[in-house]
Amino acid sequence: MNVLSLTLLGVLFSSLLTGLIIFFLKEESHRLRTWLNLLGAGLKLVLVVALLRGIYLGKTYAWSFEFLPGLPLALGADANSMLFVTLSTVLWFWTTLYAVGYLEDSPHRSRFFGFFSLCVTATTGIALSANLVTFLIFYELLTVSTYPLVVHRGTAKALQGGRVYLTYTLLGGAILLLAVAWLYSLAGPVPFKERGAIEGLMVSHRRELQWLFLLFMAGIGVKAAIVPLHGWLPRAMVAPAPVSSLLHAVAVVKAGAFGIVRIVYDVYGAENAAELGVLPPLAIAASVTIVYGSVCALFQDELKKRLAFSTVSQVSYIVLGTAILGPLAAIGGLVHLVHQGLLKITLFFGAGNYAETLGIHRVSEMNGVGRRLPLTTAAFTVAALGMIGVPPLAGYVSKWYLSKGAVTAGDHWVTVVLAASSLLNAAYFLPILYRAWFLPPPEKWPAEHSFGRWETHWMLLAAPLVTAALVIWAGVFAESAFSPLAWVKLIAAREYGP
Amino acid sequence: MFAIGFYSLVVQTHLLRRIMALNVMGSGVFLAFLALALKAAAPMPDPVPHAMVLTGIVVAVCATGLALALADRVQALEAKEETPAPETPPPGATGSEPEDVG
Amino acid sequence: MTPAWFMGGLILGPLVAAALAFTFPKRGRGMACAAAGVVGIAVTALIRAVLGGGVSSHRVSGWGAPLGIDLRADGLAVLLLALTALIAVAVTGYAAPYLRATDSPEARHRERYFWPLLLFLWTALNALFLTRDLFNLYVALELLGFAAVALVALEGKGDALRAALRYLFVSLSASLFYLLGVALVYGQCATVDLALVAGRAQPGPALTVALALMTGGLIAKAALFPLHFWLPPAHANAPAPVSALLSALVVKGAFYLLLRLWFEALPVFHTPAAARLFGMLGAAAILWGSINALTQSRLKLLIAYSTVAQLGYLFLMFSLMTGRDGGFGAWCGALLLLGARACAKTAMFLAAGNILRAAGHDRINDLAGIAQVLPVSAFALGLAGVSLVGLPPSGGFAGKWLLLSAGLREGQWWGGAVILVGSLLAAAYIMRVMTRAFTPAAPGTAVRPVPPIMEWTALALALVAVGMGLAGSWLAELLRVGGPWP
Amino acid sequence: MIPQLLDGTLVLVVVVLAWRALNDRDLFRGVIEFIALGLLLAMAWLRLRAPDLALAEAAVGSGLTGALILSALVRMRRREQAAAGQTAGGATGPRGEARGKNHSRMVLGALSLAMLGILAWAALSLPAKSPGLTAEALARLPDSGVTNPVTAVLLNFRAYDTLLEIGVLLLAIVGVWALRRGDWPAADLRERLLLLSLLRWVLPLLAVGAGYLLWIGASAPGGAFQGGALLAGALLLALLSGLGKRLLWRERLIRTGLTLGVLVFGVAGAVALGWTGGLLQYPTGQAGAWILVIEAAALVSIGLTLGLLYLGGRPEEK
Repeated sequence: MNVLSLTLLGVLFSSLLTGLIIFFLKEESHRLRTWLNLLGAGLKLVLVVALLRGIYLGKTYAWSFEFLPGLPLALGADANSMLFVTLSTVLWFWTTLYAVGYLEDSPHRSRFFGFFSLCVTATTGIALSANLVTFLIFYELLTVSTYPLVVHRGTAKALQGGRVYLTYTLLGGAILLLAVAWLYSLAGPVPFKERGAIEGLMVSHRRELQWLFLLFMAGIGVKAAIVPLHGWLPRAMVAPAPVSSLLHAVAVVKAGAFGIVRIVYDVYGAENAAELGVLPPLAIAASVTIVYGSVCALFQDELKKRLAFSTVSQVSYIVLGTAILGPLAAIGGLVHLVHQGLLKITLFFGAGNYAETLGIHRVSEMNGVGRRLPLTTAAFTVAALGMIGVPPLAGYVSKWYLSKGAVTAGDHWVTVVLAASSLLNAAYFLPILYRAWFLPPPEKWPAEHSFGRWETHWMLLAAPLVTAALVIWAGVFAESAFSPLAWVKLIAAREYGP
Repeated sequence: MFAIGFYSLVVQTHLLRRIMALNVMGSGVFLAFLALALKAAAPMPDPVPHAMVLTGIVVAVCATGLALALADRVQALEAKEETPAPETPPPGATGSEPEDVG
Repeated sequence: MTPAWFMGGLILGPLVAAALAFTFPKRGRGMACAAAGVVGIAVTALIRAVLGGGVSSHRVSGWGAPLGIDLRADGLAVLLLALTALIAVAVTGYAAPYLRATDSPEARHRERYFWPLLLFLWTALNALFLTRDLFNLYVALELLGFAAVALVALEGKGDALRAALRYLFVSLSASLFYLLGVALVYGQCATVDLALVAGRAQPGPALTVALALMTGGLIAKAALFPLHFWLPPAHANAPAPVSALLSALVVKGAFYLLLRLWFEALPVFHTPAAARLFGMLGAAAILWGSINALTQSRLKLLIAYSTVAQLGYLFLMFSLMTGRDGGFGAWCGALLLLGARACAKTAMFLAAGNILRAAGHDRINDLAGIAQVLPVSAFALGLAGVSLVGLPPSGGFAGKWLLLSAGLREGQWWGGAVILVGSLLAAAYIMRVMTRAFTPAAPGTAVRPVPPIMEWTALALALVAVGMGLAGSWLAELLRVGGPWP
Repeated sequence: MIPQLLDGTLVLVVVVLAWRALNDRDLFRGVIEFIALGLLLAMAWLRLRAPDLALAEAAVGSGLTGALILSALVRMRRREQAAAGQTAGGATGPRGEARGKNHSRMVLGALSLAMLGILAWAALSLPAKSPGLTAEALARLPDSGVTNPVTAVLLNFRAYDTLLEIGVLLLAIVGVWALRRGDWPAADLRERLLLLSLLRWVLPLLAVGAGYLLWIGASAPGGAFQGGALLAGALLLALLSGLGKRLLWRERLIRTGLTLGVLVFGVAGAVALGWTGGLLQYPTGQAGAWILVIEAAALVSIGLTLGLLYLGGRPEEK
């Protein structure tokens, strides 16, 4: 056990241990819990930065442990993992801050933050998994640790939402388990490797591999909310706002999308997958999801529900990018993994602020919120415009690479899908912005709280502002050396390079 | 005998009969052991099955004792359930008075 | 100190403690603690001996088979001994406050007799796991059965008594079936030692019938579908710590014996047809038990039916033991599953006992608010559920994984499908309970306090069940010692 | 010729009696037939050259078991009558067997017959002559400390079985005590002087007899179990006459007596472990003495246990 693998484990344990300690804290020890939370999040951030630096300097990080005979639990840090782990760590830090402010005075906070930490542990684990079995383990752990968060409020609606969530994800998990076990029986534990790890089976087990791909997509597609497996996501938005952020931007949906990326690039290998002919169906499913999600979003009055359907649609951009052969589309898909996270978390923070400060839950109640909560609404606006794909914001970068990639690959119909989706995005976001800024506010807000100096609690305000700033940075400085795009280009070059 | 015992065990409903049936089954098994012991060619029957049967007999009587005690409790309970709230405990049912617990 | 000392301690420790606990009824708990100490040391030492020096055997009275009786501690035996010790210790810790719930004559009576019976049960299990002699196993089985029945009856209520009587009838007739089988084996092989029988066995009518008789008896004791009918009432009506012991250990004792019979004494009979029969019964048990668990209205009955289902997984292993690695994967999987489920089941029954104590009932539909009153118990229930469903990193997952991959490797798709469906059904019934438990309580629900140790014991076992997955490799290494493969 | 004829008749009578005992319409007669069956079985054991077992069967299998069942029957009958008297309708009589049950009876009967056939098939396939373990047992007999091979098996070769078995005995009494309070005699028969004086003679005789059986068990049929059964008989007499009342009121004493067998056996096992390094492995040359001590303790426990099993429950507890 050397320093390198310790760093790797440290990334996991920084949140695992804090989570476990928090479980046993008394409900009243608010200050201690907050400090522990932030300490864990901060420590994780520091460790991830160290990890990034190490990889930049050419070090390899790996740790493994024989979990069962012939079945190693392996962690590692490759370019793909770093993309996801950095995203989730950064966003987690701000989500934690936001959650502390959001949940002030609500009951069962120790339970909440305990599971919150476990949830991010699982996400980091997914990111750092070096083989398929480890991925599966953390993937299921994520399911288990998010369920209590979804039902946290304990209302009948929350319980119902939680039940739907668990039904979908456990079914998906079972399918994934079957797929992993099947592949294991053919090829062992399947370490993640650029360009795939199943080269040897391509000829002998062609048919099996095709079936397996279907199983993998069905299993992981639940979390990635690919239509028709998306049903849980809109219902799970009954959870508190920080949880929604977590579900939509940091952890669950992202884990699904990341899983698909892993399967296509590092288990099958993009070229092998294309050779098996499994990518076009995936691209079609993703396109259907993109359009369907957007159309549904159009008809939601409840703000969080509209955002949820928007997620259904947006996450499939990542899947789409993965399903189209060629480096450009890959770049578009992967970079959207980061961009969608930044955008969506900002939107959910904004929605949470509206609900918490003014008691607004519906789009139709949002008239004039821009005057009451100008900073929040500004952040919300940036994110919404980014989603639509207005240059030079983050969403624009993703969409540009995607359509370029599609054209290069010869899939011209994809550009139509993208254009339609952008139009639909505009159709469901712009009215909100219009209401917020240009319509007069009502006499009285549904349930207004006052937080003194700022328009709302400072923790609730800081998080969306920072993430909105990141949205602008990721778009404007996309071509700089330290942007998500630069990193993604590196990954694509390895996958498709000579 | 094993077969008779088993048949009676599953057919009979009375608890005592079932307990006796178990004993008869047991005797059948012991008989088998002893018949085996006779097959030894040596000057005397094989002592090992004999010892086993002795053990078996003792275990059987223990089982009978336990089963009877349990059957008695169950029967007392059923008698009580069929008798709507007796004001005075029925004579002879000393083993199962309300104060007799456990 | 030789392994003989440890084996002696494992048997004589609880036996003498049981006798003393009966002689001095007020010292019952002390005796149990003393026995726990002796057994704890002996088991630890025995594990070390087995890991260090391989299988250790001992000839009781110095004669050795076939005339005498041999004891043998291999990986499988010490694993189960350790599991028994763990659960018995937990139950001891739990039972002390449980039995002193009220200061009534009933409670005092129960406390007087619980301890000796518990210690007898423990003796019987230890004896069962160590001995290599088929007839000695019969005596150990009877010891086990009597103790279990008496413990069920200790509850003293009508349902419990009736269930205990039914259990006793099943147990006794099953023992007689087994004993008749032993007689036939002796007649054919002139020995009742497992290893010697294996050497002298030739397929023929006598041994076939013998094995059928013994298997029939043991299946009834292990409550494999369709001979499971006695289990749910007995387990659901017994006092909580007793239910835990029965569900976690007693039925597993019979299963252990089946393993010894089929894989060590008479492996010649482990034909594909027999394997398939067991597999089918196992699969039926999984589905039947799970579906029944789903429809129960009482928590303890639900857990009991879930035990029926879990036993099915163990028997599924019989049909998967044909692999290239000699079935080691499936073997490990089933035993890991056994261990994890035993801990999970104990945790669940103990948590159910807490709920029963606090709320005065265990109707699933009226569990609202339990998570607020008994957060630790609810948490234990949830964690145990995680292991039961087989979500990672629990021991349940590790076991399920091994079974599943063994099934897929052998091309036994239906086995894999049943395992998956079974775990989804398990998820469904666990979710049903958890959803109720997390519903906020209606105002004005009165609850009785539960001593913290009762809650934490349940949680500790649930944590062991979950954590067992991480020790999978170590356990596999242990299981490899003296197992029935090259 | 005549012995074969006798054996044949015995087998026939045993089978018929077994059927009658379990299926007689009158339960009481069934129990009596059951006891008779036990006695006949004892004879059968004698014919099978198992005198140790014949003794045990007559005393334990037939006598004690019969007494147990009979007293349970009487108790249940009385309770049924009491209940019937109270409900004034006799609703508690034996429930009429439904017609539909005949069907399942047939199936089960066929099943049992099939089982019989299979068992017979298996039994016939066994080797006609099997050496068993006689040769081994006899070869080791000189080292076992006793000359009766059955006792040697019980207390030396397979002493571990017997240890557990004594455990079963104790467990049985614990279980029964846990279940119910016994019908401990309250009546004092001191008035009946004649009976009393008779008992004063008989009881010591029985106790001596038990001791004798134990002693002789080393070399001839007999031993702790047979002796224990005799002791149990003595105890029962004492209890029923009220003589044993004072003795039995001392609960601690009874409990100690009941556990004596397990304790001495267990401690002996442990001491042997320390002495020779083997569980229950007696030091060379001293086996006879060890066995005698263990058997003596077991005798007390067996006698007490069997006797108290008859009472079917625990005494008054403080």
